[in-house]
Amino acid sequence: MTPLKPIRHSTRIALGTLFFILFFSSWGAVTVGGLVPATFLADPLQMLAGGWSLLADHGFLKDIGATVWRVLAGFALAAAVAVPLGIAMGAYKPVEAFLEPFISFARYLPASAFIPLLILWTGIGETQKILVIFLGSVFNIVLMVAVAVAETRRDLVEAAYTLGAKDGAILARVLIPCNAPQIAETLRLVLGWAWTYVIVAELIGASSGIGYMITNSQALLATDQIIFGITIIGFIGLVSDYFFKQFNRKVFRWSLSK
Amino acid sequence: MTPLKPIRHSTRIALGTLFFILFFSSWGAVTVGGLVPATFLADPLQMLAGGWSLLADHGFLKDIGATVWRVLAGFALAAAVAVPLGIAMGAYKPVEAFLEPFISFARYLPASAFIPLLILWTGIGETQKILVIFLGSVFNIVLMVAVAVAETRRDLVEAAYTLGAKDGAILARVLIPCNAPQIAETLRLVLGWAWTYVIVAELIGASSGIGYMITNSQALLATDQIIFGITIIGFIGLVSDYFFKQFNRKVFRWSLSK
Amino acid sequence: MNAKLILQDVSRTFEGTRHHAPVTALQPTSLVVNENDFITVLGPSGCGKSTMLRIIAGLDAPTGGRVMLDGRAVSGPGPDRGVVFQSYTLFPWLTVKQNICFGLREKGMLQAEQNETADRFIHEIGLRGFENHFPKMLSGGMQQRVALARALANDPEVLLLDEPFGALDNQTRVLMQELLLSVWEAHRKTVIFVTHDIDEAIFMANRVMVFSARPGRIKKEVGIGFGYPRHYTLKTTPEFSEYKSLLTNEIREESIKAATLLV
Amino acid sequence: MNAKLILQDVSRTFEGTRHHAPVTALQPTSLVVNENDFITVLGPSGCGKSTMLRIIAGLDAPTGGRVMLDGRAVSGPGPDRGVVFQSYTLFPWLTVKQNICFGLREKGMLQAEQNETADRFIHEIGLRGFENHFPKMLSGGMQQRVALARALANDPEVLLLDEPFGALDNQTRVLMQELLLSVWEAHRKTVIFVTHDIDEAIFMANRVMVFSARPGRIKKEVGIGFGYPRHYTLKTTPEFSEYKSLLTNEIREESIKAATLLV
Amino acid sequence: QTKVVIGISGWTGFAPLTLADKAGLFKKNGVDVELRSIPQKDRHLVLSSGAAQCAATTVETQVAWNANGVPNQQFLLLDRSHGGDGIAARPGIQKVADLKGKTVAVDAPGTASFWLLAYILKKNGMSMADVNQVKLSPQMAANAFVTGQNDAAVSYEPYLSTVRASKDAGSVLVTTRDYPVIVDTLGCAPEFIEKNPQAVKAIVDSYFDALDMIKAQPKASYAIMGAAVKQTAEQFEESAKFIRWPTRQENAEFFERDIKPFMADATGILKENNVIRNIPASLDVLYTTRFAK
Ligand SMILES: Nc1ncnc2c1ncn2[C@@H]1O[C@H](COP(=O)(O)OP(=O)(O)OP(=O)(O)O)[C@@H](O)[C@H]1O
Ligand SMILES: Nc1ncnc2c1ncn2[C@@H]1O[C@H](COP(=O)(O)OP(=O)(O)OP(=O)(O)O)[C@@H](O)[C@H]1O
Ligand SMILES: [Mg+2]
Ligand SMILES: [Mg+2]
Repeated sequence: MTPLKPIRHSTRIALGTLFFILFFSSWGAVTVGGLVPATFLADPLQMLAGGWSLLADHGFLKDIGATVWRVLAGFALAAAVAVPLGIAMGAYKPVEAFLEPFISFARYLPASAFIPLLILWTGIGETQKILVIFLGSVFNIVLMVAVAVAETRRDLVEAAYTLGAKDGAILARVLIPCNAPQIAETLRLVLGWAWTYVIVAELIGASSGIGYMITNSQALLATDQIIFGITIIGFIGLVSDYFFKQFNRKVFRWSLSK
Repeated sequence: MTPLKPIRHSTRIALGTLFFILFFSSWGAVTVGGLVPATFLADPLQMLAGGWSLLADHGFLKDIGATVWRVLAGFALAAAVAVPLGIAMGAYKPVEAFLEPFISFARYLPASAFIPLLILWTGIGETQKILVIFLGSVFNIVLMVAVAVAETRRDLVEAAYTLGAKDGAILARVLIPCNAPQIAETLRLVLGWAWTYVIVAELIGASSGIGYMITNSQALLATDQIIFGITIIGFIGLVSDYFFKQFNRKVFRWSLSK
Repeated sequence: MNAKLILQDVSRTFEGTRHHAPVTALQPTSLVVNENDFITVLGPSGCGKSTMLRIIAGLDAPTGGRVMLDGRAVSGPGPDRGVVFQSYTLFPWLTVKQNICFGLREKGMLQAEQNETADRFIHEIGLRGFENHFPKMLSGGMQQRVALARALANDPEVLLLDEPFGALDNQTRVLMQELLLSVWEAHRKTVIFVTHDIDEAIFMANRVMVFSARPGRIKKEVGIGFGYPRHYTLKTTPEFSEYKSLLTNEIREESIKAATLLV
Repeated sequence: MNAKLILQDVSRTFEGTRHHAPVTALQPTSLVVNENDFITVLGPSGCGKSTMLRIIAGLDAPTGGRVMLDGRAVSGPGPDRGVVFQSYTLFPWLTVKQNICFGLREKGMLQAEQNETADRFIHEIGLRGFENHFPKMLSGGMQQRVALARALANDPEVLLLDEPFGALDNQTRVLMQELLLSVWEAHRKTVIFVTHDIDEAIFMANRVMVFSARPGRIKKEVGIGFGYPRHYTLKTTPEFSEYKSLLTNEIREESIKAATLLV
Repeated sequence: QTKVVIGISGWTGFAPLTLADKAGLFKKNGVDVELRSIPQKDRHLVLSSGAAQCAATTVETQVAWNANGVPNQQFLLLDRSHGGDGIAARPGIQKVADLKGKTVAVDAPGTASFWLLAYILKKNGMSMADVNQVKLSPQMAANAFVTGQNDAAVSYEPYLSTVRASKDAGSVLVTTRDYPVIVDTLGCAPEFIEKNPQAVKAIVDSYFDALDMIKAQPKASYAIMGAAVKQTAEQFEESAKFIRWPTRQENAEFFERDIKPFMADATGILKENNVIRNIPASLDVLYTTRFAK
């Protein structure tokens, strides 16, 4: 094969489909034949049946709704706090000097380890779950936004000054619009991670949500439902990412390459 | 304040220190005074005392060692699988077409939700914990490496061809060395995330590790020990990141800006 | 002839860092720029041309001496000195028209008046029909035309251009020179124009300043005796060749000096 | 005079995509390049000069016609045609010396011989003492000198240069032209050199090819009557001005045509 | 109506509370109860946060919570485990002493499983340090054991029955039939009891109403209680065999006579195992006899 040589679109699709066919047929081969017992790994049809029963009989849609709501609420809260803070840090060096060492450190604190403390502080209601997402996202957003703003092209800033802009206008008319696409990309990336935190938050003390369902299925050794739950989270993550990307493309057309 | 205006190094340090002074003194103020009871939030001195007792009396160093080992093992495994796969995907479009749709999807599967399945499949030994780190890291590394390789400067590849390089040499003498710094950066980034997965892995079925200690401390409502554990993870993350960064700087001197 | 802009012993030394010794970019330099002057500045790479221009623009502060504009000392950037940079500095998130209006809005001009002014300049630089294009959709030459219009729309006292055509191909560059000259003749601004191109320096200027290699200073001034307007065929006249031969020798000497300085 | 390289009705049309109609970059073009020719190619932006060069290099395939080198049809890139690109294409992870050895190692040359060859070329381009520098540590002009050495070290039949000095400042460019000419005189390679700069085209070539605006084809060939070696003062002679005036008019016409084609 | 949140788990012994809730008995007695399922190891955190006012758990856990700064005053005996909790072990392990040096899956300190293991080891002259602990919740411990992991597992019904069902994996070594030390009580925050004695009384009454209902309509009651833990009435009845729900009489006796010495015994073992840092000054504040009459 020649490195970097493009292939036709149809070959692409065929190969991608082939993977899934191979994947499902080998999964089916080891499970349906009974090579691997169902308590270890459900077969694909079982998974679909289990998923259907979850949706039809156990109100799984409500769980999905609860999970989505938690992620969006926690993420929106994190964005609302982190974006202005990140812009302030990126634009004003004293603010950066003040906060940066702490936030660089705080970013490595695992949100999941905060769960006991969060339960102590806020109970096991929605607040606790939302705060797990919040803690897992906020520091990363602050730092990434701050880096983007701090690296704004100096020549654009200087051009604005020579056109008569004052300090306030530099912030509002240059730094913010210039970095808006990158801030939106940062948010998209972090939203992708948030889907993985929510499960941890729901493993404890939840009475709804996909993570709650997974914990329940675990008790029953229902590998079909566990796999279905994981798959659903994957799909939601993929879909939300897709729409976020489309949104960014629409809104920030000017920043795309020709 | 003037946007983007640099400040002196000494001011930087002073402001950064000021934050920590304010942080600890307000933490102390609310806790030592008894405004917030110790069961909610230990005071800073308690935290240090609790940490000391963990280290001195409860063999916490062994826990730290266990956690570090798990992260490094899971991460090394992920890197060993993902880097060659990512390079193959980036360089050869048919490989990319075959694997990309699945891996893009798999990346959104939350590693923590796999814990019940992993326990079923591999038990609750080290393998399970290492696999949580592995699953949390491997797909991201593959994709990021593949993107880096696929975006190799075409003019360098063409230059190599005009110098007589054949397809194999393009891979070995251009694509790999050219992207080595970015691959190393990807690994550094993903290692940073791995520190946050390990705690989740240790919440269940562990008999050592920082996450295990945090669960144990919970019964005692020992917020001092919980906070100490979280802080230690943060520090280890920070320190490992620092050394990784230094390593990359040393090895890839050619890629730094002048 | 009125003195518009005066440089009195302006010098600039960049502080050393841990890895680098201090760099003197500009030796004390004095210059009197008259109203309507079109001054071009020629010199080898790294000789301090951009540094001087940035000090005049107020984007950098001199370590010695001062810059006077219309008798007042310059203390920072302002709309009275329009700048066109070598790098493309249109705001990528604004359309052509919005870019031209940027400074007008800062002045507090009414929207209607802004539009009218912008339209006038868009017409002048021949970009009718591109009002609502984003910079990414324009070629390099078109972007620099808009940058020129944006600077001129602010009606500055002095126009400072730092190799504005440096990144354009030769043919586009020649067309842009003619455009700039025609605009200059219409508005009669005072212009300081930095370039590497000897042909360009002669073709545009009434006075050419030649810089010495680093640390820079004005080594020679050459008055150009051609009147305006100028036609491109001027470049192949013997008089032009004479200026060129003179400046080529001056510059060559400095370039070789600079090349040996380079690491 | 032996025909080294022959282009027979070479043409190139880029397939259309969803958003773009097909683009004819090169109309059927024929050209015979003799041994030791130094051909420069002049033309407005987008007229297909790079496309033609890439086809000769084997980096792109023609949609019609064929390229013959020493009687054999060209089917892909190879070490018999050295290329220097406008963009800096030194391998940033290799030192100057390692870059020059890249092709030699591909040939299977012994390490000692590689070193010796590399040292010879490093000397020739005047970069003694920079053997172990990484490209990032070099100026643009120095990088292009190394790129030239890297191409020459492979001892190619033909040297293809696509605006190699386009990103350099004017003075450095002039020095590089003289360097290239001296190297060419020493090695007597066959050279095809694409440029935007009319002075450069005349100063270097024994034959200048002028391309028409897109879709490109060779519109005019001008033989340059100066002998080699040439001295830089040649550029200010009346004969030079005459060539320049002729080519300026040719190019200007095409440039204006091209500018109206541009969006 | 007073609103009160009670933290419980799916443990069969707590099922009458579920029944009282589903059958509207709380409402009838004038108290608005919300039952929330919270893992035992996290339940005190929730109490401490104020998100729940009351919690059901084992007596020694009540002691640990109080000693660790989460006051909870017990007033109602819920159930005694009668073989409902136990330790499953591999075929080679014949007696408790054989556990020495083995790997045992057990829940975190502050849970009934941990307590049971600590207690049994102590009574057999060993301590927790003599086994390798692997932290798993009772259900996961049982599942892991069945799939061949660990040498022993501390669990409870219905998960213990999964072990009984798979004979190859091992058998149940000891249960609370041998060591009847798993006793569940319900408690509330002292201030809550102080301010809302009516509500507490209503909870107690509802609980006994539920026991009466089980006696009167066993099938219907088992169905309701089973549904809450995704079991059929039959399955539930099966697991209910391993526990005892006390009468009003037994309840009164427990609080008058048994609870204090039991707690005193527990404090020692808890302290030895670092589940509590200090022995409570007085055990009297840990319970009240005024409702168990
Ligand atoms: N911010 C800075 N810090 C340190 N040194 C600087 C800085 N800016 C410029 N210099 C140095 O000052 C000297 C003059 O730079 P300047 O950009 O003015 O040269 P120039 O004449 O514009 O060159 P060119 O033709 O390449 O644009 C150079 O040696 C440069 O390295
Ligand atoms: N890969 C491609 N796909 C589609 N169109 C292309 C491609 N490469 C070049 N073109 C088009 O072919 C035409 C000729 O391009 P080419 O790069 O050969 O021009 P050029 O003469 O080298 O221009 P310049 O002087 O700007 O380098 C241009 O219109 C260009 O847009
Ligand atoms: Mg400059
Ligand atoms: Mg080209």
